[in-house]
Amino acid sequence: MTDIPMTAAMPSRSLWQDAWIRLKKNRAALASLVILVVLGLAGAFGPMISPHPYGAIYQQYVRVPPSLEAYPRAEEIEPAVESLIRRARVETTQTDVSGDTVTVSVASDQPIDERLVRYFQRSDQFFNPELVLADNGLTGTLTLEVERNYFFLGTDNLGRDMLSRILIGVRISLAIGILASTMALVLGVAYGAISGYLGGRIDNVMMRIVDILYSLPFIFFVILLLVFFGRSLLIIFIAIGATEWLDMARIVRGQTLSLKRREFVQAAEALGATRSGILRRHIIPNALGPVIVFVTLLVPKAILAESLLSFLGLGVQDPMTSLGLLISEGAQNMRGASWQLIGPAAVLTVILFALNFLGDGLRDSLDPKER
Amino acid sequence: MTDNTILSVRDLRVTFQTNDGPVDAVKGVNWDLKSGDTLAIVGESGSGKSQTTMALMGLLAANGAATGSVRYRDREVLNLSERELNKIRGKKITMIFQEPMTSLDPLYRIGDQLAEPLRHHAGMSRKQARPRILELLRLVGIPEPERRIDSYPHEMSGGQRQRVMIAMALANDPDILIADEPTTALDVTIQAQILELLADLQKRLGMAIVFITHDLGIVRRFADHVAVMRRGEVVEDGTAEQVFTAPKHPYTRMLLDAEPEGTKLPPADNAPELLRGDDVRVTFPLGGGLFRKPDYLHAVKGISINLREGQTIGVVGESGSGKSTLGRALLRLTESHGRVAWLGNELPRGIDEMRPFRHDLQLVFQDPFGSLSPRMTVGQIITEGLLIHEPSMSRAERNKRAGEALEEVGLDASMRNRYPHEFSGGQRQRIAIARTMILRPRVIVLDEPTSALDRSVQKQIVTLLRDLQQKYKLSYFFISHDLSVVRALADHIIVMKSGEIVEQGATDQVFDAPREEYTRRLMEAALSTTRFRDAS
Amino acid sequence: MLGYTLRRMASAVPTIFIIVTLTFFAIRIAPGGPFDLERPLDPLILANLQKAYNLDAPLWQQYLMYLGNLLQGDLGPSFTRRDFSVNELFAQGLPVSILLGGLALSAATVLGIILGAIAALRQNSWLDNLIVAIATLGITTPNFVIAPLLSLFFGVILGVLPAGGWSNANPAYWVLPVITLALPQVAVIARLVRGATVEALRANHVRTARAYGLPSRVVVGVHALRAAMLPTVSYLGPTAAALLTGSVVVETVFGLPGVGRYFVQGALGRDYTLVMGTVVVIAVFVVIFNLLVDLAYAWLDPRVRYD
Amino acid sequence: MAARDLLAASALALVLGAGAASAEVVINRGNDTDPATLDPHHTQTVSEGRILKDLFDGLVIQSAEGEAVPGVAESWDLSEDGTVYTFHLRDAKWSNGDPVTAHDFSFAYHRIVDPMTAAGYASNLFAIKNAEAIAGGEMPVDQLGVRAIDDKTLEITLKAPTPYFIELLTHQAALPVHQKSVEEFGDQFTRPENFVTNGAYKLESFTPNSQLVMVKNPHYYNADEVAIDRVNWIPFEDRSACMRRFEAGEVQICSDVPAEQMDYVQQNLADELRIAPYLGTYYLPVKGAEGSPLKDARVRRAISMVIDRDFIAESVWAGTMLPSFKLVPPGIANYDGDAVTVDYADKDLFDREDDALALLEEAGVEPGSLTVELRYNTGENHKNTMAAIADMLSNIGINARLNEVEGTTYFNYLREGGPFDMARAGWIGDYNDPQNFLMLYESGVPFNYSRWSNEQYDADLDKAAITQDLQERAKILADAEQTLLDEQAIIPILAYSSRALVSADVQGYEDNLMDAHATRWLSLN
Repeated sequence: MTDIPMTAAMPSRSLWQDAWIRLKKNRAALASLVILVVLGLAGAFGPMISPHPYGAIYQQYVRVPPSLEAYPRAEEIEPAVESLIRRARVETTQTDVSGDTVTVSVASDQPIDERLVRYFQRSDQFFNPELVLADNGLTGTLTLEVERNYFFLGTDNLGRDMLSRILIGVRISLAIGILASTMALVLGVAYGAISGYLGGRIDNVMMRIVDILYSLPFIFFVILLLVFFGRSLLIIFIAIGATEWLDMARIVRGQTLSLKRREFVQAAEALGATRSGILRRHIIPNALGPVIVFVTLLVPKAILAESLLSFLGLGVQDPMTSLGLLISEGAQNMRGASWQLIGPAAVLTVILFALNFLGDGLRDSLDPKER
Repeated sequence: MTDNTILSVRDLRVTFQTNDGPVDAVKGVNWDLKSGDTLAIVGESGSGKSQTTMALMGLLAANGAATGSVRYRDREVLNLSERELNKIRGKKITMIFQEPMTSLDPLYRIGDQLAEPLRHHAGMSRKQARPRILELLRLVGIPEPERRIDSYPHEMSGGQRQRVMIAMALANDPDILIADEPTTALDVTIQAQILELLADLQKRLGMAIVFITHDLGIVRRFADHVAVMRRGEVVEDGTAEQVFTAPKHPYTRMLLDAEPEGTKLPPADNAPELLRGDDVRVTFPLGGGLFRKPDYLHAVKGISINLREGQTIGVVGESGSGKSTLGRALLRLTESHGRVAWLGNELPRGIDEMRPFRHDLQLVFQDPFGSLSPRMTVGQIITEGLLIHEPSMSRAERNKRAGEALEEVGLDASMRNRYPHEFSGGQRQRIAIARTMILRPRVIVLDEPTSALDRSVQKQIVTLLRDLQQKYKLSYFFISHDLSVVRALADHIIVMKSGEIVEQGATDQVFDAPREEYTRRLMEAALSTTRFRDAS
Repeated sequence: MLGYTLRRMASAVPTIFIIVTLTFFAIRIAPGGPFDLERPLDPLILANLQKAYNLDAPLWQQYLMYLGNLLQGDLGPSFTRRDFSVNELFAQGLPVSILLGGLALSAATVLGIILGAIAALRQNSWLDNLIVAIATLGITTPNFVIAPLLSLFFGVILGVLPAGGWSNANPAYWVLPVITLALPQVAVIARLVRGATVEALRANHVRTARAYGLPSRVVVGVHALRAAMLPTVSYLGPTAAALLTGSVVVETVFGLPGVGRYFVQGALGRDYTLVMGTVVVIAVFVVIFNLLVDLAYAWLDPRVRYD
Repeated sequence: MAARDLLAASALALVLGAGAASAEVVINRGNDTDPATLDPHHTQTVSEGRILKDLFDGLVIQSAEGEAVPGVAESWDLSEDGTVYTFHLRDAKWSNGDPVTAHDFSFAYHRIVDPMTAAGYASNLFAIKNAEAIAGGEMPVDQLGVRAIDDKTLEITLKAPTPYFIELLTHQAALPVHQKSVEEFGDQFTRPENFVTNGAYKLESFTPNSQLVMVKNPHYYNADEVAIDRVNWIPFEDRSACMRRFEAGEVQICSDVPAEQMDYVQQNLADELRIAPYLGTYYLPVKGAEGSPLKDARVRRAISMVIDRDFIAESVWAGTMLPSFKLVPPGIANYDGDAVTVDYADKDLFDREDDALALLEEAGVEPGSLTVELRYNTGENHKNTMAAIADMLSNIGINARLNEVEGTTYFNYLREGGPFDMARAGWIGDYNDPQNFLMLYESGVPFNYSRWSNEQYDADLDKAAITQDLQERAKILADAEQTLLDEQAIIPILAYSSRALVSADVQGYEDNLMDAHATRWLSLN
């Protein structure tokens, strides 16, 4: 359109390098990329280094709100000690809390069972209990240390740390997004390219199959798969991937139809290239631009599709979780424990925002007209 | 500035912000346009000739900015607000573009599009505008305007669309018409008609014309002044007389000399016959469907040809005459009827069976921008044929051959890691030629290989093709509408019209003594635009 | 055009036939049947029930019977809603779904086009960024979060709209469901229109229009937007088919008598006929809307011909 | 502006609508789900029962307190041997004015056991003589032990003395149908225009997934005491949706409250929240493959010991369930629950863990060597319950794997006798008698998911079935439950509570074990 002179000094760059340079100038897209990488790493390694395993149940901390302060709170220590002591069927005569150490004087009419320390050993609130008994065994002194637990994003209905669950949810959701998209990518690109390139009757039949699959609702398909094969992550990947490839196939076919009329494809035909060679070397690489953009849209679609499954109770298997599952559980709890919704919803929104901006950025940077 | 100067450009600079930093497309250009005059701005692609006018029309791309001064009748028009600019453009200054195919909105009838400038500048209603539109269509020579006014752009030919564009430009009796390469995309005979129309309209309506073209030749007939641009600067300007008769700048001289020269001798009588076509016919189904009989387009209607070693057959004719289809049919790249024989044996029809023959039978396309895959490096593009035909060849060997092939076509072997978009049109056509040459073919079908190129580049490509032919005893099947190039390359000419051969013979014979009316018209049109020296 | 329409309809018949066949056998393979409730039935009674519903006949016989009924427009009795035939369920539910979906679609289209056009014209301005951000939020927030939030905010906290429920006569009940349905579509359409408009604004014919001094509103409104409508129309086809056939989430959260829930209720309850009915209805909608899209496309773009 | 006008207009319409209807008293009642059918002989669920008991009066009905009280039958006599009931009907009318006669009941009971009807709850009337054989197609329908002696007298002969028979009759399966309209309209007789009912209300309209509207039946024998003129039953598959509409004042009664929201409800709607013991048990059937340690009662016992039912009831179910160690829920009639003992129930959890470890050692199960799969169906809190149990099992070195299965598949699988380690199940009593719970583990019963079979147990149940003396019978049944719990083929965890939101405007809503709250007992302030 414009005839900007081509200077001989222009450095040699591939289309992708060019795209990368343009992408780097798009601050929103670059920031999105950074966020995604950081979240991806957090999802991959976060659950390993988090102090709370994602499946661990803290019975004393069911539905505690998010806090930067450690649990138990100072005022909760004494009641907690007393309730445990009561369970051990002894009496307290005096409780002293100093910093992280608690000293309790206990008494009973029967000899005190030394096993009482187990109540504290197993507690999430205390550790290192030591019991010194008087000679008659009827009184004693118990020293405890307070275990400090941080739940920055609160806990769920079983007392599991929301942060750890969100991290594992990020891992699963991103994995579903990426794997399902990869599957859609591979299947859709191959199918669409073959259908478009071969054309004619074959194209007709192949596209009719796509039409048919299109009319079979997604939920039905997933329910059937889950019913047949049972619930597993793999099936969810496959189910989502298998439904998302249809759009991809259509897009790639459309691209292929126009590409195969391009002269470079005819040039390859004139060279005697085989069909597969033309598909591999010419059609697919040139259709990749819109495909990549579509993939960045597919990832959020897959993540949201999984969340719909979770809403219907068809999502991943506990104690694993996904962002969609956390959100749908959170949505049920939003009146009483809003943090259960806000945390995962915020993370999902950030991810999807980042993917959207990245997709837009990629589209713009791959668009030759943007030069 | 004299009284009758209506447009005056002073120190106009246009800069684009790109990823490689600012690029100066126009570097301080000055010229004047006098009322009723024709100014031709001439230059090759990238010389900045278009951007000059885009700047004054406020049509620069978003990343472009213009500085300097453009005065229209004592009024500064550069960088006016949209609203102010709209009082001038379309009314006082109008413009027609190179691409008549895309410059009209495909979604609206041409009558509606023509009505728009009338409604917005002259305040006419749709109804009032209609007689004026019919008048305009008649003025630009559209037949049956009452019917055509309701046509959609895609229902018209390129020439007609360009006429509609001109009608639109004339709608409000402008002072100035800017014509940006108005004929480049058109057939040679249509080109001549459009140029005549413009000259005629100028005479009748008395407007000034700024004519932008890469082809110095075609402005000769009606330009009063010429400005020659190169790399964003005006290297020479003056009256047409001065520029054409006494060019001062070497670049101008080069442009004027860019005509391909020389003739080709026919091959020896005993040269073996390579490719032979007997009664070749090609038909395409048009439309049709589940319950409807398809119509057929007979693109090639029974043509027989015979190509000998070292021979170049030139095929000329207007677009749609079937010359490209014939070329493809001969290479079995499109389905055809009739016999095509290679060294006396009929060529197979299947894709796989045909593959071994592709080694010897090659094709070079018209559009060097479209025929190279944008996602492959030059090296990959060139060596693709080797990959197919000599799969056992080592990577290193292929690399070496690629380098050799590039050097053969006059490119640096080190360029093979680059991508096509980094090359100019001429370079890309060289790459396309290298791609075919690497297989050492014996026959090459050249489908308008030079028509998208600048004049000076055309000449280089013609020279290259000629050199290669001599070196490897190649045979060419050369398809072109550009008669000067055909004359320089071919020893035998076929003139095609509507899928049939209307005339054929030795080059000189066809050129010097055309028998058919159609051939003569083709010649005249070509001569009127390109062979200015003979005409003057 | 009529001939074209008829041909298209005719060619949809085999598609629907295959869909029906696939679904019929697929759901029959799934374990469990329509009478497997949490409280198991006496085997004896189960046998009686299966007999009453012909479920004890060989599968191919049931299939032929179903096809025969289908040809007469009879979708059969519902297994899980035994007081109704599937036809009746759709006759009751479809108008509601179509009303809601239609309103949502219209609202989303109008709003999406306006927002998209504004964003495209003010490309890269703060307004553009804001619209894009809102659109992104609209796409990314699952409707099972939006729906209860809207209900809570407008229905419970502000009390200006019903928190749920349905009335054919009172539009107040329609507002929140329509917003929930429309929101993600507004977002998608706005983005589509923005992208297509940005693209169209660079087209040569738009440059022509500008070169002829036409005011921006004409350049954008007449030339760019019409071109931008094309991808939007393509998108609207399948979307309309999906929206007009109801949404499980929205219907569950707001308690609407649409048909969107039947699919999930049918599939989970193994209500064979209800599932089949839903599939048929959805397939018919998809076929119709694909046809409408093609007709609209040809109307918008005269280059497209009916063949 | 326009949008606000629209809102104002519709708000106005709402007010006007309410104003126009102010003459009649309307109540909006949330229900768990839509009825699958209104044909009493095809209904199976609790939510259908709620609606049907508003539409029909049986011989015996449930009072506001959930007790069986005379309905259409004014009184009844029982023969000496406890097998023949004679019911004396009052003057009652159908909603079309026809008298309700003993023939209607006789017709209904013949219809429900008819194999052609294929009624899901026909088994509920198997206590009647020959009912089971008729339903099985082994005997003609007219052999049923039900006979209308005259218009006002109905005689029912039982297979054997059934002390809970009167309780049985409160179930919707025992409701009458209007013979003429059933015969005239066939399967269309439940259409609003055809539906003839004899209860406090008659059907006006039924829109699936939206609402079922019933209006007062002017012919009802007790019509004067029915305070509410119109009932809109609204299905809520999403219980949070009911809660929102309750808070918005659009619904006066929610039949259920989401456990997840209990914190919020207890803080904000404490006065409207009704939690009451309910006739239901939440339990884990244990099966295990052949040769699995789960086949060892000691292992099952150990597992039961370490489940902290308090935590599950209090935290997972937010106090809406009660911890339980027994199959038969507390408060049930005709029973002595205290006679059944679970020796570890009162021990501290840590002691129980010690005992459990000892039991496992005795059974030769090394810590970490046993992995069990916990199977459960998709549904509200099952997942959290099972996750918590898995965590508890890890305390004694048993690994637990969760396996959530879609509902229909799940129940089909259990019914078909598919292999599993441990699953979850819930049972809501159809009638107020321990037999209704204990029969779950009888040999050859489809509900017996564990496929557990014990001669002593079966013998006890058989013996109880023919024992007329209620105390004696209670003892036998308690013995049976003791056997079951000693063997621990079942691990009961929780006893159900009913939970509801009831607006302060509603009068006459009495919490009861049967969760029976017919609209006729209610009134609005």
